[in-house]
Amino acid sequence: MTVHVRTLDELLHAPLEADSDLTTQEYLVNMGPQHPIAHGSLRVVVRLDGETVKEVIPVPGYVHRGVEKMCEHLNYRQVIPYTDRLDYLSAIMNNWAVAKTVETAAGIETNDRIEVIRTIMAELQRLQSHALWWGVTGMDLGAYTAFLYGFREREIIGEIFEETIGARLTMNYIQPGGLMYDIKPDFAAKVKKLLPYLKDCVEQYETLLSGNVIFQERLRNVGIVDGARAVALGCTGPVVRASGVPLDLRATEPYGAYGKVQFNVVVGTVGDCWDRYYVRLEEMRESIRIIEQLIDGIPDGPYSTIRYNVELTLPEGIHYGQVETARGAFGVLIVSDGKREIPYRLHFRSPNFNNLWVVTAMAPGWRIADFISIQSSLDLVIPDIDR
Amino acid sequence: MIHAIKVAQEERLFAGKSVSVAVITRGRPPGYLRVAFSAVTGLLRGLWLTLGYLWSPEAIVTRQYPENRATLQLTERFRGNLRFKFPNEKAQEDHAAFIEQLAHETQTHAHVAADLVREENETRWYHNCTGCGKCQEACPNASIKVFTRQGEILEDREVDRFVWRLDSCMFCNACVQACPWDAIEMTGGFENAVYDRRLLVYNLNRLAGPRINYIEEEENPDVRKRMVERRDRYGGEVPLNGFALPNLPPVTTPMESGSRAIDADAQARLT
Amino acid sequence: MQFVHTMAAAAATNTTWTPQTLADRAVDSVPHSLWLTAGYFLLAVVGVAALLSFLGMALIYIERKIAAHFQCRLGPTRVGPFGLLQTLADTLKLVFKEDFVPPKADRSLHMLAPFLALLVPVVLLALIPYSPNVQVADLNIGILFITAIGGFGVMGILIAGWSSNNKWSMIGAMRAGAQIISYELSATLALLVVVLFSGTMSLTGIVLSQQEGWWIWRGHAAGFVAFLIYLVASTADLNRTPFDIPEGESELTAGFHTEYSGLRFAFFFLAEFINMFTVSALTATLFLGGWMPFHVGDWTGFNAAMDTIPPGIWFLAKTTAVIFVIMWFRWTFPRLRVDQLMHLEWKVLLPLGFANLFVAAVVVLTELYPFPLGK
Amino acid sequence: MGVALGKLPGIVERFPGGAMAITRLDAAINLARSNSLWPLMFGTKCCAIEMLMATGASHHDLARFGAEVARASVRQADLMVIAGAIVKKMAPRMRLLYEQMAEPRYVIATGSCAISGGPFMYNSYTVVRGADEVVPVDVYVPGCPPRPEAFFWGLLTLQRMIREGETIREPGIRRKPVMAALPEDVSLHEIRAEIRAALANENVIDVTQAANQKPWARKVREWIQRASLR
Amino acid sequence: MDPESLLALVETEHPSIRRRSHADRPAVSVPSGELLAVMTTLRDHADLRFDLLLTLTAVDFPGEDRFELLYRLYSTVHGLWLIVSSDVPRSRPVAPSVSSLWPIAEWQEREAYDLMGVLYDNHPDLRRVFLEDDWVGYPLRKDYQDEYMLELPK
Repeated sequence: MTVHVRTLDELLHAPLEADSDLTTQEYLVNMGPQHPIAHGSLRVVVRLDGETVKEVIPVPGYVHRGVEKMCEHLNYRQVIPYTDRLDYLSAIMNNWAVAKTVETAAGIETNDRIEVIRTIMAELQRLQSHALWWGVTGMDLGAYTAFLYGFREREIIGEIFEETIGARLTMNYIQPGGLMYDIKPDFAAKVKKLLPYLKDCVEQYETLLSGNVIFQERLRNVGIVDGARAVALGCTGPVVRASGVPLDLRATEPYGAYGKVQFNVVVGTVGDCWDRYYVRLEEMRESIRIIEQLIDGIPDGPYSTIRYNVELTLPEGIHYGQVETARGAFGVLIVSDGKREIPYRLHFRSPNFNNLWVVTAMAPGWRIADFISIQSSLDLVIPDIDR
Repeated sequence: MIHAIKVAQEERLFAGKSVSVAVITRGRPPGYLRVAFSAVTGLLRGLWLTLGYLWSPEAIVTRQYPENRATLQLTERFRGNLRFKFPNEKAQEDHAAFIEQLAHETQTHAHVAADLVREENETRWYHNCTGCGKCQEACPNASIKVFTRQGEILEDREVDRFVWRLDSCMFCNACVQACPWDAIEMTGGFENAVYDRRLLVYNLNRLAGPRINYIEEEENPDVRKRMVERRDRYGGEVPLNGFALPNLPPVTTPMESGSRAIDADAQARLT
Repeated sequence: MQFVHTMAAAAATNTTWTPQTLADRAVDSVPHSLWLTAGYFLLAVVGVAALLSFLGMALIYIERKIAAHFQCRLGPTRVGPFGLLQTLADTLKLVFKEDFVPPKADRSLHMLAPFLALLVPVVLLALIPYSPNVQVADLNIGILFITAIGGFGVMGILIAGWSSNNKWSMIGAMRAGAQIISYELSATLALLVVVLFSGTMSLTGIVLSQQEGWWIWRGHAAGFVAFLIYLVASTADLNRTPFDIPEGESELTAGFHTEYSGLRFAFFFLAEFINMFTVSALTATLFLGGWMPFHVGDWTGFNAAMDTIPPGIWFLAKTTAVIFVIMWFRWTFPRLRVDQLMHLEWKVLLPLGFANLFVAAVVVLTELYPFPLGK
Repeated sequence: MGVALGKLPGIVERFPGGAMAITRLDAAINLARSNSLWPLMFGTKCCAIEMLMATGASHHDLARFGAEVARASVRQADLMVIAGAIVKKMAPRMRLLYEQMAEPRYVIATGSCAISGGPFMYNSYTVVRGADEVVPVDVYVPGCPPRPEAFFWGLLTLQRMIREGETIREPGIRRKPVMAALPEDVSLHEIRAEIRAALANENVIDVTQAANQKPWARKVREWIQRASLR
Repeated sequence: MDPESLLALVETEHPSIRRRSHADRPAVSVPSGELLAVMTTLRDHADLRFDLLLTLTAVDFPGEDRFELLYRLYSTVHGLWLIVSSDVPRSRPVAPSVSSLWPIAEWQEREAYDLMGVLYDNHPDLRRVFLEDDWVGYPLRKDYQDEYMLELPK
């Protein structure tokens, strides 16, 4: 039995189909690694016939840093800052995934205060991430002003993070057994002041882009994927929810304070780019709703149940924990040998890596411009794909 | 909105659970005229929104950085720069009047006088660090290297040089959290741009010596003076002195005066 | 410049002249010395170049500031007072930047294309009546000339895209070709409506025909619809958002000018903005009464007050208003897809344009026109 | 160099007062260049959000410096902001982008990853330890990621270098100041004269030569050659 | 369905599997020869319907000369969890591809091949995903050597 291993060159230098009737030929173009739609450095080789996309070959790996290998040399606390640098727009939620895994495995208890603060922070980050995504989608489709409005809201939410956490992007906030800092006394008041503003912003987003006929035409019925296929392609998060599958870990396996609050899992019906767009807008409203329910009654208690310098050793075995980030299920799989305080093997289940490949099913048959809509509707963060 | 968007709440059985979902549905496509009408109104509403921002200068949120340097306040927790805590520093800073007087007496500018005072007053640089190395252990990527030495008075080891690599620091705050002595802190300084990256590796401590309380317990000023030794920002085992830290080219002409001799031993310790 | 002024004076006095009289007058009006002629020519070239670059830089500065204020920010502030010298710095930098021709590009065409792109809007500038006495050439076939030359503008882009030997440039150029040629049709149909109303193809004639009221409202619905069609079609001709698919950044990196750097890129940049000025000036001339002041029927006092404002200012104000609208579009709307662009042209604008032309013809035939404004 | 600049100094300096004119021209050109730095849209990682997007956003507004004209095309960009980790797979591509930029081109490395490999300096099998192994870097802006303000400071630092740096007499020879600014809380005595002396020799760089000495330059040449042979 | 009855159900379908200890969720160990058959059952059985392959990865045990392949399955129909593990020898790391069952496995397996060097039989497009094709070695293996890599000083 031999297994044939291919190379990219082999794939790209396969003969291109020439239409015999007309003197046209298909051609390959590289979208990336340096291309505005790459949103970082993802290379997508697109086989085109005129303007029509025939085939899409994503070639990730231009920011593959080997984090999983590095984590085999780091203890569990030191792993957390590295999760910031995967999906940096969901840094707090990624931290939470590691913290949750370690807490469950090592049997560390947390208290209500910690869980409520974690939930509020995670939802704020989801809002921030979606605002940023909204802006970037606008920019991808040519509406540059939308980009700046999205970033304005990101910055305003970011001020709260800066005040509480002291970082703007790479948070390293949620620690095993608690938080890095307690919240400031005026935290709740500031967040409460922010929420009506954010609601107003979502309405503005509706006016500026959702209500725009050009924007709607760019997204509607483009890149349809049905629920079963999306699940089989490993999609999670808004991508799979837009196809009508209410797969949301916050609701199906409640963690943190999600069990205590009322919120809806937003699902679409068609599974096109428009649904993916609108699911995120609705999720912003749901996030605001979740924060509204929690912000008034943050319980008292310590912000960390264990000391920082305590050694964390996990029992032998496989430990897995996952959270719902802004882009889907982020999971941490730790294989521990039970002896050392570093993992034997650590694997990140990244939502973006699994969401990426759905483009190969969505894009063929559409134009280059639709490929742009499709890729921005997936909301990919490239370092999370590559890890 | 051209096609009506409806968001309806319902309960749905999913993964063996009842999940409350908000389903986004769209209405039937309306007729041609209605589409044309709502397309035009949609475009106009967008234009109206942006025009509103154009006419309202109060909506401008720009903070003009280099112009607002004097008033720029970062939050107290902001992680922009690692620095030593110098408990005596504040008291020394308050001696502005003294400095002014000194400047007047020595006929120099105030900042020269301030430098003179700083040179003289080593008490300003007394620190909390014991050189225990917890921060070094906590650092995920070895951005901190604490060199210790045998103390003059103390039997324990005390900090000699606290080398921090700003060029590789990831500002995760682990060192500050791990420090049992509250000796280091993250501050909001961010104006660290350089032309040569070797300038980003430097000593955080200004004095090699024991923790502040050991020095201040000592009554005899001569002994006090002997307990500590000056350390420069770029003196010692930092790359400017001819060392190669991992992946950091050494300066071809190493500093000669005012710095300690380079020993191969120290180089080995670093790499 | 004297040459230009004489031409303008000639244009004002005599509106029916042929290229022959043009040449005669040109020869008459300058001293009969070859050196002096060359000197004047050089002076004119330098003057026009300075004027054009000033115009381009001013427009770029305005665009940057307006965009910034749309987006809740300040725009250039640090170079000169209010950042006024920002575009000057940009220009100087671009002039002294390395001028690069890709090794496998068609060298001569690659170097020629930016000049071709700039040529068309500059030629069209000569036709515009800025003020009663300021116009370089008032051709009696002005509208025809505009459509003929305007269609030529796409050549620069096509050549640029083809000669760069870059796939993105090529796609961009092809898109631009398809787009500009399609939208020229609608633009022309809109122009024809004005020609029908005013009964002349001379631009000065068209301005003078709007003495009673501007075509945008005096032409009934037809005039207004033609104005809208012309605005949309000319925005498309300019390759500006929402029709900027030839250089759509997120799709084609920089479209047809991907491989251009330094001065040649600056020429494309300049061409875009001069083109925008030309198109806006034409819109103002054809639909908004050119340099005519704003009059309202019987309000003699108001009308007299309006007359005190010089016609040049009126012209500039109207042009600026149109430029603002085009910029406003850009900073609000997303970009269309290439097939939607074609759909808009061939299935919406073109039928509308034809219908509109028909309506205009009916209006003219049944002498619903002209009706005095305000009565 | 730019249009008609190659031989300009040689010609002008023959005339009386020519040298002065060239010096003035130099100052004007450098002023223009320093105030018109159009960045290349090139970011690999987290820093890209802060450096290229947040700085351009309304709260910080890169446009104030005239640098909001972010170009997607390499040819039209002046400034390459290396924001994020450079891995071995990306390094040749980044090198290629650098070589495709038109002169004069400037490089800012922002964030720990781009300066030294940062968080991924040890135990990572792909990360290049410092963008300066690939392209010559003019200014380093440390942080992880740096604040947008820190990037502005870096930009001001670069502007200072450009104003003092290059002349049209010797295009490509760049003089870097030794210190960008005196670090806070540090007296002049500590930034010793020796540092200045030690670095002064190294801070005059022939950009083109320095570029060719980088380890990845050869690899890129081979790579391009291989690609063009196909 | 509780974990016990889930495991019992899988065991009755495929007696060759063994239950696996040291795992946070119900886990079974499958001989690599039967992996595809077991996976087909897990996906298609009306009471199981594991339709989401959350993670697919491999763990290197050089001391025991084996790679452990880990599949983590989730059923969006019944809300069930299952970990499937399978050992392949390190000297001949060939495993059947499950990409015919879950399309996403195509890329997850490519990742495992790229970083760990596990070869998947009947894979439609087995090639490196992150690293370049001329990369030597499989970096996530415990014995991977790289002359450029620096060890973290401790």
